[in-house]
Amino acid sequence: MDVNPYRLLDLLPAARNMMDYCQLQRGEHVAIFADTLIPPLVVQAVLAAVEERGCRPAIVTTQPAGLSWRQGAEPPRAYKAAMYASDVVIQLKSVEAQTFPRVQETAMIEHDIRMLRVPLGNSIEALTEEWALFPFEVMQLVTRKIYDQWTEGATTPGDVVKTIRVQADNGTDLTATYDPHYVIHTGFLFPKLMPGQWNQFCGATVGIELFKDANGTVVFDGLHGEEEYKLLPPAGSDVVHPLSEPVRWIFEDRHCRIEGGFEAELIRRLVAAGGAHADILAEIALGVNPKAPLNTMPTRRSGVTHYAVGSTTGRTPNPEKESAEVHTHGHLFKCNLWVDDEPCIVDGRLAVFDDPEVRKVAAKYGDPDKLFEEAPY
Amino acid sequence: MSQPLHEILDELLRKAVSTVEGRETLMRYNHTLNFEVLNGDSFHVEIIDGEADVQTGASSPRPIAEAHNIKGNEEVFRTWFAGEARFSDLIHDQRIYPQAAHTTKRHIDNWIVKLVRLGQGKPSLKDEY
Amino acid sequence: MSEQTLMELLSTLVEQCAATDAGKQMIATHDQGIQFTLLDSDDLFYFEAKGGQAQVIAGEMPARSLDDGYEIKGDTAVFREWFSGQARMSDLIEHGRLFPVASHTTKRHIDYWLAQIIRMGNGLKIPKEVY
Amino acid sequence: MSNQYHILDIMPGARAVMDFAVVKPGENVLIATDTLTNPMIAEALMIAADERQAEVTMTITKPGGLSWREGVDAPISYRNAVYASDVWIEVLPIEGQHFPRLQETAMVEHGVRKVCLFDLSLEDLASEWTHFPAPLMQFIARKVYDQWIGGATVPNTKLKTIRAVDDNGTDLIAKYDPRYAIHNGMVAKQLQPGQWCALAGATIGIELFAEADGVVVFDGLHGEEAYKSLPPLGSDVVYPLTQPVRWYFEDRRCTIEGGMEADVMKRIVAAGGPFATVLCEIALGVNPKAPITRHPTRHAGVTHYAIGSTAGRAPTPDKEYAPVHTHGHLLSGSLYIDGEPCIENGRLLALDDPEVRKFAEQFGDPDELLKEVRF
Repeated sequence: MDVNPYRLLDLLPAARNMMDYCQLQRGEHVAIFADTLIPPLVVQAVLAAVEERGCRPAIVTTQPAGLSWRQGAEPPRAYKAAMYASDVVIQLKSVEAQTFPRVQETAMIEHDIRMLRVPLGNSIEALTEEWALFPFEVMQLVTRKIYDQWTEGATTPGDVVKTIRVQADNGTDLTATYDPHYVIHTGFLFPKLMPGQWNQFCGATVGIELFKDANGTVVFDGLHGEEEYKLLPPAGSDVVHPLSEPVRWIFEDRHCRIEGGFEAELIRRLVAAGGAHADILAEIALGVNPKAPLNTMPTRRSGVTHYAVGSTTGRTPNPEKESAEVHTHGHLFKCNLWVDDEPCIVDGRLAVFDDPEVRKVAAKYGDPDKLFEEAPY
Repeated sequence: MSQPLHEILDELLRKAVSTVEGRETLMRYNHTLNFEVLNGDSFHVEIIDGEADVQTGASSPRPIAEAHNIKGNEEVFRTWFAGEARFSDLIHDQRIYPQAAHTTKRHIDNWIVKLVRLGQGKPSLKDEY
Repeated sequence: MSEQTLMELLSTLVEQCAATDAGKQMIATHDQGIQFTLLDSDDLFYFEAKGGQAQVIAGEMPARSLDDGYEIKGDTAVFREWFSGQARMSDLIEHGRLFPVASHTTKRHIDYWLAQIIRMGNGLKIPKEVY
Repeated sequence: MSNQYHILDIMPGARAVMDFAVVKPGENVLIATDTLTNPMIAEALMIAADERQAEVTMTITKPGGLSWREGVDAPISYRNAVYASDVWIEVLPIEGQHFPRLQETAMVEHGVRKVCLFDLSLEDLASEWTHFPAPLMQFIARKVYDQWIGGATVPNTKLKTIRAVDDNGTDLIAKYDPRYAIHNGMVAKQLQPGQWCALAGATIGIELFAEADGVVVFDGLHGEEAYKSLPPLGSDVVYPLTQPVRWYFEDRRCTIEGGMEADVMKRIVAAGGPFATVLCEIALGVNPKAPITRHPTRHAGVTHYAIGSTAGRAPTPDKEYAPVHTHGHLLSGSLYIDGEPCIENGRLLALDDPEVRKFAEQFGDPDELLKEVRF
């Protein structure tokens, strides 16, 4: 976009909200990592917000990283050292998964970092929209409630297996079983972000990234998360929506067959290059933000579910892990989702939005009906 | 004969709590950590209100919000406890296997890593410059 | 056991540094004589590196040009702290405890070189590699 | 200032930075900017480093404090990024405005090589003065340095005498220990780990004196944040002066005379304690193309002077310390070391040295390269 109609003041409310998401304490050292695709105005707004909290900011800019499931991306040494030295890292990214995964892991585990990831596409608008003002406290509680539902009854040690089922009118009906130890959250487990954790700005998700079994079909409304998708409409975003024709993943014993038009062909090519385990179900997840824009941030949107095949880098469950250098996504706007037959999404709406405890906390920030009302786009 | 792993961990935690930073760090969470030794004797530590209790065997089952399980071979745990390898590298090199999704227990990973390091008398890496 | 003299301590460090490939390479970076002047003692010694060989010699260094020679002043205890790896050269300079006899830019490359030789002699990694 | 430059116009200046830093493929290069840096300069430097196949990282922080005011620490994230780099390109709004402690540790302990860009505009990077060939500048600086330390040995260093004279009434004689003659990374053939240099801006100087007597009369002042509000606006250089500023030295200490500019200086010095009036610098520039109005201290034959002290290195435990290091400069005049001329009527004699002219041939016509641009 050539014309930028925004001023710093337009971006500051969202930038301040970022500070709430990482809970900055006065005097902390904060590194803002902005790749070369992030508009400078956005970087300045974040810098100003960090400064307002009495922290010591430094901005670090490099070229964008590779996608996390492609191995071997290493940042320059200065980038690493800056990250390790910080108390808090804020990552402004054009594509969500474009990180240096090894460095990030070391930073959090060995160097006590708290991290906030802010995927923005390359648009300034993203920060002027309502989704970017969603209160941390509400998002944390919503996420925790869902996480508790998805892990309910699990113990350590213990080998409880739970069942997740997704059904939608478009032909989707997928049932999978999972070890709840591998349920994933993004830094929203506690009212406070702890060293070693990262969270996603206004974009909590809850998901599973390892399955014992998966059978059935999922039919997508859109795809996301690949650099190649930026060329497809909407241009410049890694989201592809709408699709020229539906893309279907048909699972049998965890492995899937991909059907659809030219978008499906793109996925097939990615998967074909990924080795023997590239077609295994590797993720079912949902978003929790009712205001997240469906076109550009579908995976953050409450009640939207997303799915991946391949595997997830960084952690291996056991020595026999099935590893694939692929983790490719599709998403479904509206479905019903059950965990062990308990409803989690009912006709596209998160059941937890009607939880009395959640509504009580939401009331601190305004009318809960308004806060949980789904944005129309 | 080499010292059993649970004793090594116990000593590391004792040394850690002999420092102010160690005591503060230990207070950070209440959590049980199971160390599942794939080719040896498993052990666990229960940390409650800043008190650490290391025992042999597996802990009794806890809700997963309160407990974590880390799997690996005996020699890998030794390498880590001896300060010869970093936990994050062992995960990356697929020699140690935290039984959790890659985000879920990272704060606990960071916590035990920090406690082990304090027990080894190593400064936090931030201060090395 | 009696404590090593400063000169012996530095000699040992130089030897230990020269025992590794990286250390040898580091020593070979410059030819330089460095006079160590103790403010609280009459002991004098100097470090001499030439053609990749380094040694520590008692007494006053033979006079040479400013390019080839350098002098560092300080108390015995300060040098000991530095040589034993308990303090960094740059901190000692900053705190006004170690006095390089040169303007603040002229010998900084030599300071780095010497700091590294001592660090490597102590078996410490160059901080760049710690991360 | 409206932006009339395209990135292509300033790329030669950005490439010159990589020449001064001697950037090699695979090296980690940090482009350190602050919130006052023109973003296009940052872009150009990143491209130039990338051209050299370096690993590039760019940082932005708030500007540091002036180096002789104590206590300014960099954010830790930035500090460690510097330590981890092979080459550190520091873009500064004012020459001394940086993080001195960080600099010292980075160079001495981590072997970083640094190139500074002091208050360089797009125009500077597009202009011929910043494209002055690095090896030629090194050669000239070395010639001057050799004269200033001529005959000195370690041990047994003897004091040398420097004298500055000009028709405007300047006549200053000072004695110095040549070990404290200062250069900025231009004495060796190429920048070494632990050294820094200024883009196209070598200087040779002395920052510690045994004696100083006489008078120096300035054409301009520079190097204080407070000067930015005096003409030319936005630059830390004050030139021309409404009336001459004079420093009278007796036994190394000076009294300051002059008009309103002298008053600003007197206030700075008054806050600096008992050693704030001690002569602590005589230096010269070597670049015949540096713009006299904005970068006088870099211009060949321009001398600059400071009182107070220099942060970072104490010569002895009894060092006279002042948290002041304030400058004036003299555009023309003559300068002698032990009676031998170094500058004659504003002309840096090293520029006419046959060896320098011969060396310059590899970069173009020596007459053109070494011709002064006096504006």
